[in-house]
Amino acid sequence: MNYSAFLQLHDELSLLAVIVIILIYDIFASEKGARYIQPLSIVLLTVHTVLNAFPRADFEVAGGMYQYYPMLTYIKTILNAGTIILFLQADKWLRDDSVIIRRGEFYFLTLCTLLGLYLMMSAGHFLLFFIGIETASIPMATLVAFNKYNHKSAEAGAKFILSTVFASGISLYGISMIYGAAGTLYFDDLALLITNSPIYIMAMVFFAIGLFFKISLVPFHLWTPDVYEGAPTGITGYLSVVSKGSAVFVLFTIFTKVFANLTAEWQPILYGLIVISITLANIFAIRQKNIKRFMAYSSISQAGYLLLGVISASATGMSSLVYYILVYLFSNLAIFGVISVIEHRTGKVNINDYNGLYQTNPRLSAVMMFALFSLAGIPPFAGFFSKFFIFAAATEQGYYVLVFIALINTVISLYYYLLIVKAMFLNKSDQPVERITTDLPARISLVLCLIMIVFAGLLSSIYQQISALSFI
Amino acid sequence: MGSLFANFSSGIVPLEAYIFVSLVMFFAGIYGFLSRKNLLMVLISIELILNSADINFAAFNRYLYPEHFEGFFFTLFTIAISACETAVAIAIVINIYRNLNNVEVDSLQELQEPELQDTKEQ
Amino acid sequence: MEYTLFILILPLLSFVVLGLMDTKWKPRVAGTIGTLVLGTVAALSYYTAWEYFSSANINGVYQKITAFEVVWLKFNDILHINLGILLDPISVMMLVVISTVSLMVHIYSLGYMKGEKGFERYYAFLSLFTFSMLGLVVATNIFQMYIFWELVGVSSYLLIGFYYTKPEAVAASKKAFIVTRFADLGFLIGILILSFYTKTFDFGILTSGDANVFASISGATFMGASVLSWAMALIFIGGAGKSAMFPLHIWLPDAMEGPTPVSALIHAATMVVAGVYMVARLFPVYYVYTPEVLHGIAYVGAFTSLFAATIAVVQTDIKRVLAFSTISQIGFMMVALGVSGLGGQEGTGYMASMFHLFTHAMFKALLFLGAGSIIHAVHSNEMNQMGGLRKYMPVTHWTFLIACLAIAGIPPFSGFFSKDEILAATMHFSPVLGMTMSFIAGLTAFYMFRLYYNIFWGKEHKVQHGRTPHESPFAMLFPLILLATVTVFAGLIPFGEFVSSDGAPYHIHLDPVIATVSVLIAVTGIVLATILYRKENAMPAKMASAFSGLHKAASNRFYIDEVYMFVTKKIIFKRISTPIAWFDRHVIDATMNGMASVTQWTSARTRFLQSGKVQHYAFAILLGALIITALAIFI
Amino acid sequence: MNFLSIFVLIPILMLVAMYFARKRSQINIIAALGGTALLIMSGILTWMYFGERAAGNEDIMLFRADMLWYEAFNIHYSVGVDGVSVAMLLLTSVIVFTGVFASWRIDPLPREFFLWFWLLSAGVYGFFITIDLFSMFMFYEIALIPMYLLIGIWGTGKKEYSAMKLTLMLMGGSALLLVSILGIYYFAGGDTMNLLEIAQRNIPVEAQRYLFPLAFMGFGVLGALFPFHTWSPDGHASAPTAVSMLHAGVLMKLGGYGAFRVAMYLMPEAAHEQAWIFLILTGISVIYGAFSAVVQTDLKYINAYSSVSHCGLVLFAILMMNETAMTGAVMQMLSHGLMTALFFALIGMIYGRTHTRLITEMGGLMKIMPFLGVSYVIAGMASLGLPGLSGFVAEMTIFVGAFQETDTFHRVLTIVAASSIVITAVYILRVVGKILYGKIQDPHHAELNDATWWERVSVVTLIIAVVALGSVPFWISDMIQNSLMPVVNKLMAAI
Repeated sequence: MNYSAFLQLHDELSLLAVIVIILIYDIFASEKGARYIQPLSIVLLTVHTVLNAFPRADFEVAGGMYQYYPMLTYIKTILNAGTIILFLQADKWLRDDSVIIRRGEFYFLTLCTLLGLYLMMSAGHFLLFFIGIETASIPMATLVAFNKYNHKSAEAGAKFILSTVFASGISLYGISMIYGAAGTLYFDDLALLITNSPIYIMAMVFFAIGLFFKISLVPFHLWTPDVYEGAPTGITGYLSVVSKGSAVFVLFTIFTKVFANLTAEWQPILYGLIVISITLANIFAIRQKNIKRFMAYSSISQAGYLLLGVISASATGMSSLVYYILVYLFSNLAIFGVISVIEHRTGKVNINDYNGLYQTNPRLSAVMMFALFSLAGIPPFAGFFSKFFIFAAATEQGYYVLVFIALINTVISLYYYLLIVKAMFLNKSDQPVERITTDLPARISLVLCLIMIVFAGLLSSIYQQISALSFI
Repeated sequence: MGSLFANFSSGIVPLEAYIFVSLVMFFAGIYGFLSRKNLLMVLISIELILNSADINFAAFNRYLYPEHFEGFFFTLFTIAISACETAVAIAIVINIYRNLNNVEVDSLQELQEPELQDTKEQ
Repeated sequence: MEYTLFILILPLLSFVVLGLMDTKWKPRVAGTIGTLVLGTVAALSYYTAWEYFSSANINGVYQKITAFEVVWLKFNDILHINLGILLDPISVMMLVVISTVSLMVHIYSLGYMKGEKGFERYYAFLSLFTFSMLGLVVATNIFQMYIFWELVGVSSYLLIGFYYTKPEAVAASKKAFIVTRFADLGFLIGILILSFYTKTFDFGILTSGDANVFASISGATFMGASVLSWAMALIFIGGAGKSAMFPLHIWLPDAMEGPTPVSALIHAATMVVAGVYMVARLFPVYYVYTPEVLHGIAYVGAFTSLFAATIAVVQTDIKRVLAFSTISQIGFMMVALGVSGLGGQEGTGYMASMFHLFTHAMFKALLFLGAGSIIHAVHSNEMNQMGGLRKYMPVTHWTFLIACLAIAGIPPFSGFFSKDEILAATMHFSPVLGMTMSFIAGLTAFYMFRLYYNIFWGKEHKVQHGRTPHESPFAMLFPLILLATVTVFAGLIPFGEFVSSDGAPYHIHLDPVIATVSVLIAVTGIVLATILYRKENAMPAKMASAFSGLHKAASNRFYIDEVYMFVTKKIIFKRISTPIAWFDRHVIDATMNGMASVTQWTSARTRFLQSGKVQHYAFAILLGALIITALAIFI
Repeated sequence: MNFLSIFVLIPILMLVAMYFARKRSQINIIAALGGTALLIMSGILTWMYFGERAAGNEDIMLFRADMLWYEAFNIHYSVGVDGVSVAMLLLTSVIVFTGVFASWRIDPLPREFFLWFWLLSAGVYGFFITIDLFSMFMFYEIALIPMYLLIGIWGTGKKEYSAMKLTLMLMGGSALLLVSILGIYYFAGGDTMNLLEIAQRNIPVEAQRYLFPLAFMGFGVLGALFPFHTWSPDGHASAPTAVSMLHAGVLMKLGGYGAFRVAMYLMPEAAHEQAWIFLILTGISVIYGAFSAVVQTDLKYINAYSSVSHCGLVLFAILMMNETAMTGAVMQMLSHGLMTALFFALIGMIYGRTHTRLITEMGGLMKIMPFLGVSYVIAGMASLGLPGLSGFVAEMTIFVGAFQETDTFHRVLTIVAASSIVITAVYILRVVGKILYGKIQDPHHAELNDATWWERVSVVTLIIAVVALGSVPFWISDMIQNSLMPVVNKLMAAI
C-alpha cells in the first residue's frame, strides 16, 4: 500500500495542521500570548481556506474509502467560509470572563467538527462516513454545552448528545444491515449491489435517520429548537448552516450514489419529509417568542427547501443545492451575527426586544432585514436566486405539486420573517436596544455576509462555477 | 425456528442467534432510553443500542463475509467512538449535576416551547 | 365649409381659457369674453345656415355635407370613432337654435348672474355646454353623438349644481346625472349592438337606406324581438333619458335648482331635445326597420305629455310648472316623430317635430328667461309669493304673455303653427292619439295661463325682502324682447321648405278643420284659466278638494320620485350594495384572514408536539423511522 | 449598455444618491431630478419608438438587448419594448414623477422612504422592459416587497395589518406565478426563458391547462381579481399617498400586463378553454367592486373598490381576446393608472389637511380648497368615463371590443360590465357631493389652505396626462394596437 497517497488529502491534512497548531499553541502559550490565539485561528483558517479553494482532479485514496471530486472543494470552501465567519462573530464573546480561559478549546473543537464534516463528505465507505459524522457530532455536543455555568447550555448539550447518539445508534444499526445484506460498505460496490428489497429499504431508512437528524427534518427535528435556544449563539449559527449544509450534501451524494437503485423508494420518502418539514416548521415558527428558537424553526423549514435539491437527484439539483447552501449559510450567519451582537451586549434574545431596533441601530437592523429577505427569497437578494434554482431543479423532475406546496409555504415563512422586520422597523419600544458599536471582527463578518447576500445572486459567476462541476 | 434449535443442538451457534441477541439488545436499549429516568441509565441504554449494531457487524463478518475484515474494523471503530461519546456525555451529565444537583431526565425541561399568550390578528 | 369647425372650437377655447383663469380675471371680463365668443359662434351659425340652405339643395334634395372629419379613435379596421361636422337641414337648424338661445342666455346672464360668486365659472360652464351641444348636433356618427351626449350631461350636472353649497342643488345635479347616465347605458348598449351588426357608426351610412347595411342584423332575434328592434329601443332609452320621457323624467323638475338662465338654455331649449334630435337623426332606421319601436316612441311621448301636463296644472313653483310643461312639449315632439312617415306629406310629423322643437326652443327659453326675470325681482320661485307683477315689470309681462300665447297655440304665434302640424300628423296616424294630444294642448293652454295669471294678476305680494319688485336691467330685457320677436314671427317660416323627412322641400298646408279645433281648445283652456285665476277666488280650492286624490297625487308628481327613492335607497343601497360590502369584508376578506387565523390556530394548538422531553424526541425519531420504513416497504 | 436599461439604472442611481443624501432639501431635489429624468427618458423612448416604427421596423420588440446571465437555466437579462411596454413606461414615469412631488414632505425618515420608493420603481421599470421570464419575475418581486415597509412605516390606520396582508397575498400570487413560470420553461423545451422564443414553441395543451390558471391567477392577485382583491381596500387605505399612487397606478398594472404578456401570449389554447371562468370572475370584480364602493365612507376605500372594479375591467377585456378589447385593456390600464394616482394624490392631500378620510366628516371643501376640489371633480369625471378624459376612451374601446364576441355569454357579461359605468357615476357623485359641495362640516376646515406648489405640480401633471390620453387617444391606441397583433394572432390561431 502506498501511504504517500494520503498526502493527496490536502484539505484534511491542512486542517489537521491548523488544529494541531492551535492545540499546541493553546497548551504552550503564555498568559500574555494566549490572547493571540483568536487572530491566529482566524488567520490560519483563512490561509487554509484560500490554499484549498481550488478544485483538483478526481482521485481516490485507500481503495475508494476516501473519494475526491472537485465539487467537494467548493462545498468545503463554503463550510470554511462559514467557520471563519463564526470565528469572527464569536471573537467578542470569547473574550468574556466566563469563557476566556477555554477559548482555545473553542477553536480546537470547532475545527475538529469541521474536520469530521470533511471526512463525512469525502467518505467513500460507510466507516469513514460514520467516523466523520461522529467526529463532527461529539465535539459539537461539547460546544453546545460550552457555557459551563449556563444551565440552559448544559441542558442543550445533554439533549443534543443524547438524541444525536440515539440517532446514530439507529443509523449504525442500519449500516450493519447494509453490511449484512451486501457484504461490503464501499459506496461504489454498494451502488451495484443494492436492490429493491425490503432489507435494503429498511437499512437505507435506518441509516438515513442519522442524516435526517442532523438536517433536522420533521419528525427528527425535535431537538433543534431546544438546542438552538440553549447553545451559545455562534454555535447555533454553526449548527444551523455548516453542520446542516454538509449533512444535506452528504445525503445527496449518498442517496444518488449508493442508493441510486432505490431512487423510486427514497424520493417519495423525501417528498413526504419535505412537505411536513416545511409546513410544520413554518407553523411552529409563527408562535415563537425567542429569536434563536425562531431561527431553529426557520432552519428546519429551510432544510425542507434544501431537500428539494436532493429529491431532484440531478446535476441541476446538485448545483442548486450547493448554491442554496452557500446562500443560506451567509444569510443565516448574518442573522446569527446580529443576534449574537445584540445578545452579547444586552442579553436580549426575544423578538419583542427587537422592537424599535432601527431607531437605535439602523445598520444592524438593515443587515438583519436583508438577511431575512434573503432567507424568504426576496429579490434582489441571493436567497431569491437560490430558491428559484432549487425550485427549478425540482420542477425539472416534475415535482410541480411539491414546489407549489413549498411556494405556498414561502408565503408563511415570509410572514414570520416579516414579523421580525416589523419588530425592528415598525414597532415602537419604550426600552429599545441601546446603540451598539459593533466590534471589528463581527463587523467584518457582517459585511462579508452582506456582500454575499447582495452579490451572490446578481453575479452569476458563482453559480456558473458550481454548475460546471455538478454531476450525478 | 426449527433450524435454529437444530443448529444449537449441533453445537454451532447459528447467525440467527446473534441477530436475535442483537435485536433484543437494540430494542432493550431503545426501551431503556425511552423509559429510564436517570441520565446514566439512559446513557447505558445508548451503549446497548450501539453494541447491538457492533454484534451485527461482527456476526455478519464472521458468518457471511469472512474473507474481509470490514465488519470487525467497523466494530473496533464503533467501540472507540462510543467510548468518546460516553465520555463527553458523562462530562455533560456531570455539568448538569453541578447545575441542578440531580441527573433526572425529567429535569431537563427548561428548554421547551414557550407558553402561549395572546395570538395577534394575522 | 371648414369654417364651421370654428363653431366648435371657439366655445371650447372659451371654456378652457375661462376655466383656467377662473377668478384671476374680473367677472366682467369673463362675461364679456364668453358673450363675444358666443356672438361670433352665432354669427357663424347663421352664416352656415344661409350658405347651407342656399347652396346644398341639389336635385331638389338637401344634401348631407360632411364639412370636416377626422378619425379620433380606431377600434379596429372596421369600427372607428370619427369626429366631424355633418351639415344637413336639422343639424343646421339646431346650430341656429342653440347658438341663438345660448347667445341670449349669455347676454341675459350678464345681468342675472351679476355679483354671483363663481361668475367666471358660470361662463366657463356655459361655454362648455354650448360646445358640447353644438358638437352633439353636428355629429357625423352615432359615437360622436354619444361622446357629446355625455359631455352635455356633465355640463348640465355642473350647471345644475352651480350653487354647490345648496344641498338641494347638489342632490338635483346628482340625480340628473345618474338618471341620464342610466339611460345612456341603454344608448351605449344600443350603439354596441347596432354598430356590431352594421359595422359602422356613421349616420350617413346608417340612414342611407342601403339594405346591405342591415343585412346581417335582419335575421337575428333576441327574446322574441329582432335584435335591431332591441338596439333601436335601447338607443331610444338614451334619448328618453335626456329628453325626460316617462319614467326617466324625474330629474328634470329637480334640475330647476340650477340658475334660471341655465334652465332656459339646457333644460328647456337645447339639451332636453337631444333625444328628439337623435330620434330624428336615426329616423329612417326607425321608420324602415323598426316601425314598432317608432310607434312605441309615439305612445311613450303621448303618455309623458299627458302625464307631465297633468302635473303641471297643480305645481306651485313657477320653474317646475315650466319644467313639466317642457316635458309635455317634448312629448309632443316625440309623438310627432313617432307618427311620422317618410317623405313628402307622409313626413309631416317629422317636419312638425323639428318645427316644434325650433319654436319651442324659442318660446320656452323666453318663458324661462321671463321667469328668471321674475325670480330676480321677487327672489322666490313660489307662485303664492307673486301676483300683480304686471305693473312693475311691463316688459317681462308682455314677453311672457307672448310666450304663453305661443305655447297655448294661439295664432299667429309660432307655437300654433308647429303644434297644429303635430296634431294634424297625429290625427292622420290615429284619431284617438290625435284627440288625446288635442286635449293635452288644451291642458297646456290652461296651466300656462294659470301660471300667467298667478304671476301677473291677482293679489299683490309687494314686499319681498324689503324691496319693491322692479323691472330687470337691460341685459336681461334685451334677450326677452328679441326672443319674443322671434316667437311672434317664427311661425311664419315656411319650415317645410327647409326641413323634411327626406330632405326634399315641401309645402306645409294647414288643415283648416284641425286648426280651428285646436284654436278652440286652446281658447277654452285660456278661458277656464282666466275664470279660475285672474282674480283670487275660491274656485281653485274647491276644484282641488273635489279631485283631492288626483290633486294630491299630481302635486306629488304621482309619487314617481318616491318609487325611485325606494329603488335606489332601499333596494340598491340597502339590499345590494350594503350586503355586497358586508360580504366582501365578512366573507371574502374573512376567508383570506381565516387562512391566516387557521395557521395561527394550528400553531397555537400544536405546542404539545414539542414537549421539551428528550425521551419524547427519541421516541419521535424511532416512530418516524418505523413509519417511514413501513411506508417505504409496503407501499 | 442598452438604452432601456437606463430605466432601471436611474432608480438604482437614485438609491445610491439617497444613501448619501442628508438634508431633506437634498433628498427632495435628488428625487425630483430622478423623477424628471425618468419622465424625459420615457418621452424620448416614445419618440424613438415611433421613429423606429415609422422607419419600418417590424420587429415585435424594439431596442432589444440580450446578456447571458445564468447559463444553466438559460436566463438572460433581456430587454425590449413594444408599444404596450412603452405605454406602461410612460405611465410609470408620470406616476413616479408625480409621486415624488406628492411625498415632498413625507415624514418621518424621508431618506428611507425614498430608498424604498426607488427600489419599488426599479422593480416596476424592470418588469416592463424585460422579456425574459426570470428577470420579469424577479423585477415583479422586487416591486412587491418594498410595499411592506412603505405601508408599514409611513402608512396610517391599521397599517401593520394591511401591509402584512397585502404582502402576503401578493406573495401568494407570485407563488402561483413561479410554478407557472417554471412549468412554462420546462414544457417549452427547457432551453429558453425568452418570452418571444417561447411564444414560437407550443406548450402542450395538457400542461397549459394547469399552467394557465396559475399564471393568470398569479397575476390576477395583483390585478385585484375577485376573490383575491381583498388586499386592495386595506392596503390602499393604509398606504401613504405616493405609495397608493404607485401601487394603484402602476403596480396593479403589472397584473394586467403580466396576464396578457405571459398567460395569454404563451398559453393561448388554455386561455380559450378557460377564459369563461375568469371572465365570470372579472365580471364579478367589475360589478362587485362598484357596488361595494357605493356604501363605503372612507375615501380611500371607495377608491380602492373602484380600482377593483376598473382593474377588473382590464382583465375582463384581456380575456375577450380580440384586438379591440385588448387595446382597450391597455388603455384602461393607462387610464386607471393615471386617474387613480390622481385620486390618491388628492385624497392624500385632503387627508393631510383635514386628518380625516370619512366622507361623513367633510363637506364644502370646494370653497376652502378650490384647486383640490376642482381636481377631484376632474378625477371623478375621468373615473366615471367622461369623454375627453381618459376613462371614456378606455372603457368604450373595451366595450366595443367585448361586443365583438357574438355568443350570449360574452354579450351578457359585456352588458353587465358596461352597467358598471352607472354605478361608478353613483359613487363618484356621492363623494363629490358629500365632501366638496354642500356646507362646511367642520369649522376647523375653514382655515385650511389650498394646495402647495409641489402638490400642484403633481396634480397638474396627472390632469394633463388624463386629458391628453382622453382627448387625443389615437396615437397611443395605434401604438398599442399594432403591438398587440402578435398576441392576438397567436390567440386567433389557437382556436
